[in-house]
Amino acid sequence: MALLPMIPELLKQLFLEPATNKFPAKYLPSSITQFLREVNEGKVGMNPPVKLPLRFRGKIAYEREACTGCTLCAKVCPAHAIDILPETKRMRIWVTQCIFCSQCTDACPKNGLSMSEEFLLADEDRYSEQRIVE
Amino acid sequence: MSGEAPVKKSSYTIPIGPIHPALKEPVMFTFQMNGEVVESVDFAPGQTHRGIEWMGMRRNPVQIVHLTDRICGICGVTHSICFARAVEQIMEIQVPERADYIRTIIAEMERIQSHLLWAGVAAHELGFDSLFYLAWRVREEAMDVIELITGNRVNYGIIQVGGVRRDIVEEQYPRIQQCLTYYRELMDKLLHVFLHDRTITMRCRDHGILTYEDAMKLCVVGPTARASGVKKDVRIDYPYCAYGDLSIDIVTPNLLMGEVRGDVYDRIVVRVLEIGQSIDIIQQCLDNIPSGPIIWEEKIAKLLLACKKAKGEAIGRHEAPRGEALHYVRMEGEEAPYAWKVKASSYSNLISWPVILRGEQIADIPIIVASIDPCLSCTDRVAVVNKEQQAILSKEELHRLSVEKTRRLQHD
Amino acid sequence: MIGMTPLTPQEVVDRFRNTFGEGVEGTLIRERAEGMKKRPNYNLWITLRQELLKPAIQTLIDISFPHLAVISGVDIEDQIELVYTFSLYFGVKHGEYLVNLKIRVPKSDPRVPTISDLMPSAVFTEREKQEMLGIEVVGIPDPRRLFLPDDFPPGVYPWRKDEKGIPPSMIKNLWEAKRPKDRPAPPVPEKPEAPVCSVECHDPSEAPNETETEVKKE
Amino acid sequence: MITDFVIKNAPILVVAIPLIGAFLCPLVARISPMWRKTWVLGVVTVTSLIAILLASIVLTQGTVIYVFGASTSNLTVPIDSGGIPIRIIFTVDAMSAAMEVIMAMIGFSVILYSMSADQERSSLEQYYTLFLLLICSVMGMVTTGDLFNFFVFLEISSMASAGLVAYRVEKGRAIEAAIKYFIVSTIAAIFFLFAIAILYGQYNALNIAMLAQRLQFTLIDKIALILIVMALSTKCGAVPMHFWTPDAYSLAPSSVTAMLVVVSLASLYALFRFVFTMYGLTLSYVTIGWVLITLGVLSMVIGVTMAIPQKDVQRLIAYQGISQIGYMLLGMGVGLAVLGNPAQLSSFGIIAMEGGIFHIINHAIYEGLLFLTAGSIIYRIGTRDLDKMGGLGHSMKYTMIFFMIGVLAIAGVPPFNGFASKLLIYESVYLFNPVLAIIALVVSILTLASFVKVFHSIFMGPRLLEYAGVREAPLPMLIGMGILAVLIVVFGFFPQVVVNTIVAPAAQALVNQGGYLSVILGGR
Amino acid sequence: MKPTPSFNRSLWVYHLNSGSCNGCEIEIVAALAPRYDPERFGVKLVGSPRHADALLVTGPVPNKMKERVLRIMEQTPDPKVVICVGTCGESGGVYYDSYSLAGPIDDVIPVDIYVSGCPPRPEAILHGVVKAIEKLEQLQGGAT
Amino acid sequence: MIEQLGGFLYVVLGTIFVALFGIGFGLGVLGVDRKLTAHMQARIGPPLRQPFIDIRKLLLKENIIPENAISWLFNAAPVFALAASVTILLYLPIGGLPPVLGVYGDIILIMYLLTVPALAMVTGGFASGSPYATVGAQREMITMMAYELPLATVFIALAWRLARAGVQDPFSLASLTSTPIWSVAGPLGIIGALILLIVLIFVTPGELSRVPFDTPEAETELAGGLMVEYSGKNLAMFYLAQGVKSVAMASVIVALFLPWGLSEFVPGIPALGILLDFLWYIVKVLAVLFVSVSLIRVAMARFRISQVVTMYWIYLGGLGILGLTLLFLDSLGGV
Ligand code: SF4
Ligand code: SF4
Ligand code: SF4
Ligand code: SF4
Ligand code: SF4
Ligand code: SF4
Ligand code: SF4
Ligand code: SF4
Repeated sequence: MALLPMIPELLKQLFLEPATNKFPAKYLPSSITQFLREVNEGKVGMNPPVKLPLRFRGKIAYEREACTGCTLCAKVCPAHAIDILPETKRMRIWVTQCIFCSQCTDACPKNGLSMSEEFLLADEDRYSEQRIVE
Repeated sequence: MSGEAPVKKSSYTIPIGPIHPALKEPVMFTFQMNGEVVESVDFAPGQTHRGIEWMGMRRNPVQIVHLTDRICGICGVTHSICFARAVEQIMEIQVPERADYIRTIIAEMERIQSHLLWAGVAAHELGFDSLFYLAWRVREEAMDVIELITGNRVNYGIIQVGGVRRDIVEEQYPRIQQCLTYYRELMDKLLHVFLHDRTITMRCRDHGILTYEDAMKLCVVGPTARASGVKKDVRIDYPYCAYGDLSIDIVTPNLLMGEVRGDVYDRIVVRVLEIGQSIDIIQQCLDNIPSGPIIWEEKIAKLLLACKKAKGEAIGRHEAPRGEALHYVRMEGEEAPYAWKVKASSYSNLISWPVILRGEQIADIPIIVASIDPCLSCTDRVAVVNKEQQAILSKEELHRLSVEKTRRLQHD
Repeated sequence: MIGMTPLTPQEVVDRFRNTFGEGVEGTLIRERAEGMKKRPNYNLWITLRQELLKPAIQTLIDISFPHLAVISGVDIEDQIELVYTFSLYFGVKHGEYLVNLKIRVPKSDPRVPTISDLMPSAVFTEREKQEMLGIEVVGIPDPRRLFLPDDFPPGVYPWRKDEKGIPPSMIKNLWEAKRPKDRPAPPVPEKPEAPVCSVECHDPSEAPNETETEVKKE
Repeated sequence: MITDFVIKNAPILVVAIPLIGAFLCPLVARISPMWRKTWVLGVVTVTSLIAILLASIVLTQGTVIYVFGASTSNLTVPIDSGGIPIRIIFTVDAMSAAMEVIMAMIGFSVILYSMSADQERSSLEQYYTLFLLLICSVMGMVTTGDLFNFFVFLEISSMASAGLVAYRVEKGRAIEAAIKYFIVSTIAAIFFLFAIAILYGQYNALNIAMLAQRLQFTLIDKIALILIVMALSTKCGAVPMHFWTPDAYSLAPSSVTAMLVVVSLASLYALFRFVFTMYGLTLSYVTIGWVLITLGVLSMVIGVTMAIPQKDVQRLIAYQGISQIGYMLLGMGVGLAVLGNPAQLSSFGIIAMEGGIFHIINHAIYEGLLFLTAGSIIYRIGTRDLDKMGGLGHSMKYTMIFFMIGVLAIAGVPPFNGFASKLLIYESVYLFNPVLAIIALVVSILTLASFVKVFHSIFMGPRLLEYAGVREAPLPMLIGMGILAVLIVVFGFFPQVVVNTIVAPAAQALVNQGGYLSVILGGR
Repeated sequence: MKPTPSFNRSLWVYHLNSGSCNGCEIEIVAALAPRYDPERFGVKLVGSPRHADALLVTGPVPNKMKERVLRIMEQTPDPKVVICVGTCGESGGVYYDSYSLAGPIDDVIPVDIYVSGCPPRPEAILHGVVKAIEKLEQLQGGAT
Repeated sequence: MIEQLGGFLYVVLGTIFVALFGIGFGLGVLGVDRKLTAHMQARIGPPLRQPFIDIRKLLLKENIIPENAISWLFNAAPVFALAASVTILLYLPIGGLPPVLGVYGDIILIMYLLTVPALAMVTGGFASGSPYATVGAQREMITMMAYELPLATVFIALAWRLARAGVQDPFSLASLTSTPIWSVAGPLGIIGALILLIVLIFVTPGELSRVPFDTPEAETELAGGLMVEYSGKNLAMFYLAQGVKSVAMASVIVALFLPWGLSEFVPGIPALGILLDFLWYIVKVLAVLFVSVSLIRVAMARFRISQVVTMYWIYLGGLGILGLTLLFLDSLGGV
């Protein structure tokens, strides 16, 4: 054991609870589609992800009403994620391009932008509706 | 037949890469082999070039700060600190003291997670998966705290020119403190399992040796240099951020082992000890952190304006987990910097590969390559590639080489 | 090598001035202090005549074997400025200085001697300068390219700001990839005009949107 | 009529037919090459058939004795000679019968093989003549019951083999090797002749049985024994007298090499015959046993270690062969060492000997096969250098399979014949001394490892440009190899049958000195 | 060939770095760590594309890597899924205007699932894998 | 005639049964191994039936034959590997049941049969034409060479000691099982046997190519080594062979060192006895594999190939000889 210091450690661990966070379920449900549907319907609970901290930077949220169209956000955005819509002088944020840096929300003088807690954004279509914020 | 000596090839070449599991990132190695033994090494980086410096010269400093985060995802805060410090010197502004402390705390958190990450990868290269899992399991604690402070696990985006973007508020102290206690208690175990494991010792002791002289001559940095006994650490030699206020010392392997050999094992020693050092630094920072503002100018618009006015050149440095990183920035009164040169830590360390690999066996290549903790995404950032590259040997040729190698193996 | 008598920054600069006299075109000692205790760190900038580069490095070595961090390069009109960044260390805590030796070479004859005989580690960064700035390092032991592939177009040097830089044809705008172009803008409730900016740091029309990039593209 | 004749005269026919065939060969060759081919093939076929017939006779009726010039076989001892057999006799017991069958089969395969392998060579009739002579001589060596006759056959075999080794006369070094071979053989023969002289001088007899009966085991007898052991172990290529084999084997044409294996096995057979039957219990069997064991272990280890760095295929196989000879010596040596201890003999000694004998048979087959496959590769690509080979698996599928079979057999991997005989050795030798068994086991694995590398160098890897046009070996060669391969597999799957019918009687024959004597000397 | 449900529960992934900043790399590796343990779902990291069912591709594909990415794609036996992890592989992200890139990944090889984030949290990567499985389930025509 | 047919049918059915059992149990064992390993590493790990799912998945994947491969050999290798592994099981007693072939296997035969799957893998690796696989194959050969020495020592030592104790036919598993070494050895001998057991336990991971002796398949060095080029059903077959071989190896250890059954505790109820023995056998196999595969695998780093050889030849070989010597001394005093 002196030469293999891991062994006691491992044997101990065998009887301890694993460190795994069981998101979204312990094992794969027999049908994901159904599982997700049932989760949506509230029938079964999904194990939550590891707790998000207060300032977590998730998908961007935009309040069109609050925005004044000053374009500062587009200027500071390091990823070219913010389009200016010249017709309405409002912004469109392509989540697929956004790097979740939160720079625009810092910059916005009107608090029109904020980072939500939503971060499970995997999708088949990178330009799907949920990935365009406007 | 007995009369004529068979023609022996004195050496043969094996190429590794660019995609090879031993490398987290693509790089192309060519080994001149003599039997199982490496004779000389050549490598061609440049597979992950994205032209970051060039892009930076088209963007404003606030954008660049986020770009620097993404020079490399492992030392996320390193390049931001370097860049911000360089720009601050050009603008000749003072960063609030609290911001200096927060920068220090986050940089040390990063060191903890990076060293643990490396330890895990090294264990994996050694085929020691339990240790890999252990390292990565305990690393999550650091990741949680980083996420707590910055809002993201990687690419923190906490640095801004003139300070930091997020404060560490009162409610967060207990959590950070808890993390420090966790690691402090873990240190003994880490030292024990990494340094006293027979298999690890067998694989790492006296392999991949970089002597003190070589380390000096080749100008390697960070743990790679310190493991060879070079007492060099920007944090201690060159006070910046809060490091000038702290009582810390340079970590070299003789602190624990009583001697310096400059081998792979010593590099493990230095890194594990540095985890402990980082805990200590964070504790000192938490205890002494002054109150006050966290950024020179909160209004981004004003900040941008000030940047635009700045003229001059400066160098920002930081001791990244892998060693000194350095940015040279030159501003000429425009939005975008006029010139920007990034010198990342791996850039300095790669050059030691040929030296430490010479004379080693094939099977030791992965761990020795990994022992300098290479990551190339920083080093590669500049090159431009626009045609299909042709450095890679054709598949047939590769096979041929392998066949030749087999022959060699047969005869030794 | 380490453990020499420490010199002050001023003494280092003086050493250069005394040794090279007129050859030193300019010196600057920048002191910067951070943290609460405001311990200073020093950056030394020494501009030299081109031909004094190697003697200057020898001077540094004589003081204490320095660490070569990197060679940076800037394209300034018809010259290329090279900044050799060293750190000079005496084995004293907080006692390291960053020494930047600057030389300029004309683009018409962009040649510098190699310093790899003095500092073996310089090869790497010298190779990079050759391919990035189009200078010629005379006597470099390994003249191959470092990052650029062998078939990179000759005469294109990415860091040049003149016509030898990256031509627009090499640039690809990734963000455009398959992004839908004809999506209608959602309606906005009528609201009073945006207030006029008080700082005037930027002109909204300058924002980095498509207009700007499109100009570059064609 | 003819059958009767054949049955009666089978022992002499197996020797005589190839002999006559050999002498007529040049004449027949005058007619046309086609005739020559048919002639040679016919001769070997007939020889093989008779050998099989003879074996079946021996198995059903017991040892066959053929006395020249006597009307019946039990007249071995002329009435007027005072009990001294002076007639020349051939003794075919189970062991010799078994050897004959195997040799004939291999001879047949090799001839078939060389029909196409060597057809482009010049002076083929000499080649075939020598070849048939060689077959004749090995047959003689295993059947003769008389020391001097044995010497004569030994000499014939030496000359024939030397001639064959030199056959590739276009290469100077082949001649050199031939001369070397010839000199070594001659020295061995001279030793042997000395031994004969010593024995004859003392006991006035040349007949093995006679000698066995009379042997006093004086100092001089011991010297004779040492001379015999030296002579024959040189001939069969055991360490430390192995140095000539690789040279000869690597330079001779492959078909010849395969036959050389047979010659060396015949010598090995003779060695055992003399040691067991002639000296038997009269000698200090434990010492000689240990001598054989030591030679065996040395051969095993040195053979395999020398084989690993070789680059010439045939040379490599030759070294591996030396290593295998070690197994036979080991098995026989253990048997000999416990000869005087009936309990041990019956509990493992006899098994060890069975293993040794079985291994001789198996070895002849797989080693022959390996040489033939190597030959067909050389035939196709024209080089013997392993470094220059590669990728042939793409084009020479069957050769590759045969080679694999040979390799697995030589390495003793089940279910091939080498395993069967080695198993007998392991599982008996350990009782004598466990370390010997461990060494034997490990050497097998080393053999395997070394051959896997060879296999890889020859057949694996991408198709090489220079061998793009290489095709499979011609059909006759494949058939020749196929026969041996089939034998390997059959022996491997039904080792029990072979052991019971051939090997066990053979071992008994060796152990049972008295039995042998009584058959020949008519129960005295 | 139509994948059956057993395909979904044993998704072996090969991780292909095509010029990423390492952020996504380490988050992928972190996703393998005990905290997240995708092996619960039968997800396993393999060392050869031949063994893979899913490719986790990260990074914006520099020109120099393009050919490799294609080759790896080709070496992966069918049926297979390509999961693009990280914003920069999806659309260039912060490297939106570089000249040395051939990407985004979608321009080089077809992508089935995009996982946004720079880098995505390990859970988001797991979610991406789950999404991929969901997509497969729908392809199999079974919502059961 | 009918009897022969019956015997033949028995063998055929038995073979099928054993093959199915071996494959099923083999996969089960792999599942347990993965689960336990995961738990030791503080993970939940896959569900126990994961290997079955993996196999089904692999079976429906495309089977790519690389350009440079010798295709028939490339395809034949996995079949051989699996067939050879199953064959080993035919010679082994499973639980209280006698081996299918009726004859108890010979331990040396089994030792060699164990090399056949490895050989098949090596051949497959060579045939795939990939340089990684080639290097892997060579390493596999070296590893094999290395572990055969201690393995041979253990087997020979045991058989020798039993033979010394007057056991007939000591190489047969039947004798080995009916007279375990513990029952004939004195105190010294028991120590010797324990040492041999340890040696055998360390040989197991080498035999099964698991960490720390998995150099042939070293993921970091060789990108999957021998198997790099395999995909789809061929890979599945290797995977199965691996499972079956694990069972076989564990069964050998069980037969040699832990042969006791439970049936003696329930005299008179043969069915229950057989069932109990069977379950007990499964428990023993799992226990052996836990120690010799799972635990060693998680607790050690991979050896360098040269270290593998030193480890096996010098250290374990030495231990083996020590065990042999102890048994020898024991036999001097005992018999
Ligand atoms: S979060 Fe960052 S990347 Fe995203 S839109 Fe805002 S500024 Fe742009
Ligand atoms: S910065 Fe805020 S107010 Fe200005 S355009 Fe963006 S969202 Fe609107
Ligand atoms: S760490 Fe392991 S999984 Fe990742 S690339 Fe390296 S070898 Fe492959
Ligand atoms: S050395 Fe470079 S690439 Fe590596 S982690 Fe640091 S910054 Fe990133
Ligand atoms: S940012 Fe400045 S100018 Fe713009 S609205 Fe706010 S105060 Fe006015
Ligand atoms: S960005 Fe600049 S110009 Fe625009 S509103 Fe702000 S301060 Fe004014
Ligand atoms: S998405 Fe972001 S974190 Fe991931 S590789 Fe790209 S830049 Fe790095
Ligand atoms: S393990 Fe072998 S193939 Fe892989 S890199 Fe090392 S030498 Fe090359």
